Amino acid sequence: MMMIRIGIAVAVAACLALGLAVPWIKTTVIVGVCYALAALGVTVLLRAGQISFGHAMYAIIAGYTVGFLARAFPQLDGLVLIFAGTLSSLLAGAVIGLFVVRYRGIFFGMLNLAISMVLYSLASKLFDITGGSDGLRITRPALLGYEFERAGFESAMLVLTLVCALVLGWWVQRYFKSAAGEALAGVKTNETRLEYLGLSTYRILWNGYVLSAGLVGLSGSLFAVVQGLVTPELGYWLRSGEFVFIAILGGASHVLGAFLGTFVFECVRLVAAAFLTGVWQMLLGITLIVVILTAPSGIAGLLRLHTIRVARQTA
Amino acid sequence: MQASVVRVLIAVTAAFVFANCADAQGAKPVELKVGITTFTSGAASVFGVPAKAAAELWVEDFNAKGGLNGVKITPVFVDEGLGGEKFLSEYRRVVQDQGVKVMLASISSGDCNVVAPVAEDLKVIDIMWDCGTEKILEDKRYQYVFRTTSNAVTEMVAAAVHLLRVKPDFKTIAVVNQDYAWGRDSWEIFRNALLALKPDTRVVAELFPKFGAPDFSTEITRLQALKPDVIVSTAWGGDLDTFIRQANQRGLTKTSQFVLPLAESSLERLGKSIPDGVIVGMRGDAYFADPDFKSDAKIKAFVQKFHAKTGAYPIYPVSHVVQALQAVVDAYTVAIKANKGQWPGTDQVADAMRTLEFRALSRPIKIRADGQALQGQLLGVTKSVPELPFALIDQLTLVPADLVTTPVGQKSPEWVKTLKSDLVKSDRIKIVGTPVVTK
Amino acid sequence: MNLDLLVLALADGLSYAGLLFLVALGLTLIFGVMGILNVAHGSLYAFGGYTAASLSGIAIQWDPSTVLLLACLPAAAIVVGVILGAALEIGLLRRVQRGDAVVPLLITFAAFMIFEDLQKLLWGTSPYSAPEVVTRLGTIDVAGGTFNCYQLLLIPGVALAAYVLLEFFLKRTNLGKQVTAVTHNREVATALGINAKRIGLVTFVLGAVLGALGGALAAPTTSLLPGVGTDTIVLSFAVVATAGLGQITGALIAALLIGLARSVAVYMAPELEVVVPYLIMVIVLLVRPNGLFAIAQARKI
Amino acid sequence: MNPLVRTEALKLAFGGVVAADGIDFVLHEGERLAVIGANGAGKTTFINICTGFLKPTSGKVYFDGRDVTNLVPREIVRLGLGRSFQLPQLFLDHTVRQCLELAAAGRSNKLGWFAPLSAVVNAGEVDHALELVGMRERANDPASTLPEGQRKLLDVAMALMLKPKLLIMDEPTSGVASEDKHELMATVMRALEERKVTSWFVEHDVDIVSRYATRVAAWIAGKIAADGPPAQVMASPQVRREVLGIS
Repeated sequence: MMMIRIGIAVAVAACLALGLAVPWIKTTVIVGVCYALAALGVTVLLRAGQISFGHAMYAIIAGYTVGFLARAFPQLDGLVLIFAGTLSSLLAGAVIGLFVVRYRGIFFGMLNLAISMVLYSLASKLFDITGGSDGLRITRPALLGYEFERAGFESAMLVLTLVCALVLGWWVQRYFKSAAGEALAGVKTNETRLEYLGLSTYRILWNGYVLSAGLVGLSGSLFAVVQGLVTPELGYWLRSGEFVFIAILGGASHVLGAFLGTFVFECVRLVAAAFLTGVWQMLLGITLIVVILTAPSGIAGLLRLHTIRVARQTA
Repeated sequence: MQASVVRVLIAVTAAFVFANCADAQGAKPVELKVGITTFTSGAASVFGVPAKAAAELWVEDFNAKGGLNGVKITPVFVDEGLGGEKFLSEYRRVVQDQGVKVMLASISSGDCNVVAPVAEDLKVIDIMWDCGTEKILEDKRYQYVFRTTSNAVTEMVAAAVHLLRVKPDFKTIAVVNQDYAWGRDSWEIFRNALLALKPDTRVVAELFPKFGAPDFSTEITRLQALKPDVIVSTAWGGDLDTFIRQANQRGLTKTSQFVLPLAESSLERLGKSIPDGVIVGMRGDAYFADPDFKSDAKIKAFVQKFHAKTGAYPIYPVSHVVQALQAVVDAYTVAIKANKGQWPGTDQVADAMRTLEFRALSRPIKIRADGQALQGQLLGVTKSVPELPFALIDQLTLVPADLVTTPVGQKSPEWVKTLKSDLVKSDRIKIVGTPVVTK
Repeated sequence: MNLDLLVLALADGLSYAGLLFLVALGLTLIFGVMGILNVAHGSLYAFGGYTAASLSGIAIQWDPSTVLLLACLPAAAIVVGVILGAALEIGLLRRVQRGDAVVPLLITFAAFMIFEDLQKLLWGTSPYSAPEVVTRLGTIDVAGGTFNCYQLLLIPGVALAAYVLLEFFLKRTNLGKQVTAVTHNREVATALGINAKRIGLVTFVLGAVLGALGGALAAPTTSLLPGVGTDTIVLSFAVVATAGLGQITGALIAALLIGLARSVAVYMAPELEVVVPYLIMVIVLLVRPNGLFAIAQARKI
Repeated sequence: MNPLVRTEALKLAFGGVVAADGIDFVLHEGERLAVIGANGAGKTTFINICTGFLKPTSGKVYFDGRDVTNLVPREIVRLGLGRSFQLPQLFLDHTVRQCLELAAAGRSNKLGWFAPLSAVVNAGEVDHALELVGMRERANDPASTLPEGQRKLLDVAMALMLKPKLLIMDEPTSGVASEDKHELMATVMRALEERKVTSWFVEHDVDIVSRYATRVAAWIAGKIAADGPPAQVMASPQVRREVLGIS
């Protein structure tokens, strides 16, 4: 456990240091952490054995909420926008969850995909409301009342994003180990037993679904505010696919999986962008296949950040 | 755990906080890095890939001739196809990490929108080398943002004017545009201009099939039922190819007059799939077979080299990127002169840009105080010739930019509505040279 | 909307539905037999289209007959389907355990990413097309509109023929009956001496050829661009899910439903055109969780 | 004695097969019912109906005096029913201890989001259950590593964590080596005794039935053919012929 804590401390410090030292990396780090938060949302469902190919919809729901609010009330604080965006995705997750949680496996994944495609299509099509494919611009809001220049704003957002990631990562890991979280993992292995323990698999999974929607939503809100822009692309199914990709790559046995997965994902992408332009998708595809065939429990599994081992140590 | 994290954070943050270096001025650099954002993937790579080839060709040529006072230009390409946030971080990386002083960005209006405020913050010269949206420079005065080509207003008003010159007595019109910002905005301008110039025009259908639509059958059927006199489309790339091909196959091009202001970029791919007599144009006034420059050695050589390198004739994005590069070196030359031979700082180059007059692959272009260039528009009709496997543009007409561009300080939506019908009869709008083929 | 317009809308929808059905047919066949949802199916569509365009481009230099030009299309589909289908099945899908539906889903997603870039490496990013054959087949007038014979007659014809042939294959031929047996119960079929591995390969290749055929038939009327596969897979999944996974006749009806609804939407509510297929799917699944034509299966404990 | 389970004219038919054919049945508190019958006679189907997993075509089911015909399993479980399965239903990714902890958490039906699972359940209670089924040593092993016999025991132990009034066990000794069967049943029965739980188990082994049951019901083709004290039912010629296969 100590190792993990030191590792986290070093990683957060490195993100912060790198971001503050090399200005162009700042947004890259923020965007990376946003990806990790969204992948964490997908990881929650992965623990229940479910894969959603449409979760990016919560990023655009949150993103457009931020966009609309910022347009209607330009004086709103950035933190209020982020909070409102996340809240909207939680609400949407609660409603959509009522329907999709009835499904499992391919249908669960694809029904999410279909709903996300409806939202994506509407966001691109309703030009007069959403600005079409160019999306909505969000002018730089104040943070806690402070009006920042670009550099200061980005530094503040970097700190905010890292704090969000730390707090949520810590809390979601607690959730994984809590009664609700362990029951969620039970959805993957044995729904019948859960029912015969007097528990509602529907409610357990719905809870997990709302949480995952909220995480992706927070990621989308942060993303929209830091980029100053929200486009339909944010909710395209390939984006959802990337979240799934990271979640699988990282593994679901520990919260850190999502963050490590994002790190590797971004590295592959950077390497591909620098040396193998035009084939980065291919590289990602090959990585995914290698991971599935050789390390099905992902990086977290390889590092043995495992439920049982941790349990054994603490027992 | 929290305590240890916080301690490390504070220590490292403190260690890394430092001030930014000021923009150096005076010393001649080893090289001038010019960032060029272009689509090398995605649908718009039909523009991006030829433009990139052209930029490489032009820079190679320029460096071979000694560069800018001995300073060679190094192009740094960024793929717009990466999409939103990746594109923006790449843009910032090349500016903040690789020390690029001038950015040529970009093809997509959406990308131009995103990077303009960033460029202003980063104090880097941002040249909108291809995107057409007039809103950026009208909504806000920028110090470092310029456009070296015509904008959407110039292009659309010119197209409307030209349509009225070629076919003055039509009644009904329909539009089929791609469903994204360009498709919507360009139609908005075209329609308002047309209604101002010819108020009795009736718009019978406004169709916006999705961007990248694989099939236009339904739209074509609907147009067949409506039988509009004129069908206009500002679509481009694969979408335009598909639309024209299907419309031609189903005889729609025979019953309605097509107006395709961007079709120059599709002609070579379309081959014989586009009939004669379609009104086509390009964004700008640079056409590889322009009779005015038949004997211009520089342009001729470029066209030949480009054809040898890519196997295709230059299309308008090619001239756009060359224009932007030419503007950069001319602005630097002016600024160096003004700086008494010393290498200029970014602000001095920006000042030079603001009043620049330059010439690339066509007629002279002038940059206005708001950073917008005035470039005339060429339009004509398709005509197939035996010498080439694709259609040429015949009866080229040049519409001067100042006639059809919103004046500095005015907003286009209002200005377009004030257009008067006598604009169409202006004697400054002229047919260029003699018709391409004389037989 | 008057009757004439409705006829026109139906005529448009028919051709669209035909292509949609061919792709969906391959997808649903593979799912029915192997329990795999092939995300790379869209790439097969794209490869089929590009190959057909290239092949037609080569053929056209010899000034071939219309029949030969037409033959380029299925030929391209067979080449692509056999090579890529077999490579996917033997190279990847056999290596993962069966039973879990999610792992093959991810594997084919990875394959899809690889194919996307491979396609760009092979054909670049310029639009490809093969329009000659459409021009050769001429036009036909229906209810005041002019249609291509190719789109109005040939594509729906081929789609219908594919449906009839597939039904015949599955119900009347020996190999087809084995495929059906594996669909119903893999264990029992294996116990009866059917080589389920071979059947899997046959099915996958057949499904891949159908997907590629969809692309090949689209090549003469559309412009192929990077990304065509992406939209195709999502759309054909919508058809398959609406029908019920593994339902062949259901897919035919669902493709018609979605194709016609889409073209009617272009007339009535163009804003909804793109959303219509997904809306239909979501609504159907909300009412009938396993699709319109699926047969519910009891859970065992 | 209080009737714990009661069914009225319970009928279930799928397709042409009648799996439960108008069954009137009462189970009283304190009874230890053994159900015998050939495969496909309807034993498990009857359990599935009584526990809400299957809905009957017609008829009524009462549990502890309440009509539960239209309730789902978890609602009936919450009324005081526990069930173990022929194929043990465990959380294979969890440890033995976690399985029991989840069961204990299930009883309270309050799934916290923050406190660790082990902290919200009574550790002594879990320890006791582990002790009872003799799996102290294996508490932190994944359930997937257990041999079949221990899986069966864990399955039963999880059901018992709910502190049910009635425990239904579907073939608790199937798949267990015959020399271990008695030990397993002894362990289970000890636990049931200790907690005063009424039990109902499906069993094929005549020895076990005679030794542990206070009542036997013999199932034949969707009907209860004989019901009464073990000696009496086992002596019935029809049961001997059609269920036990002794002529």
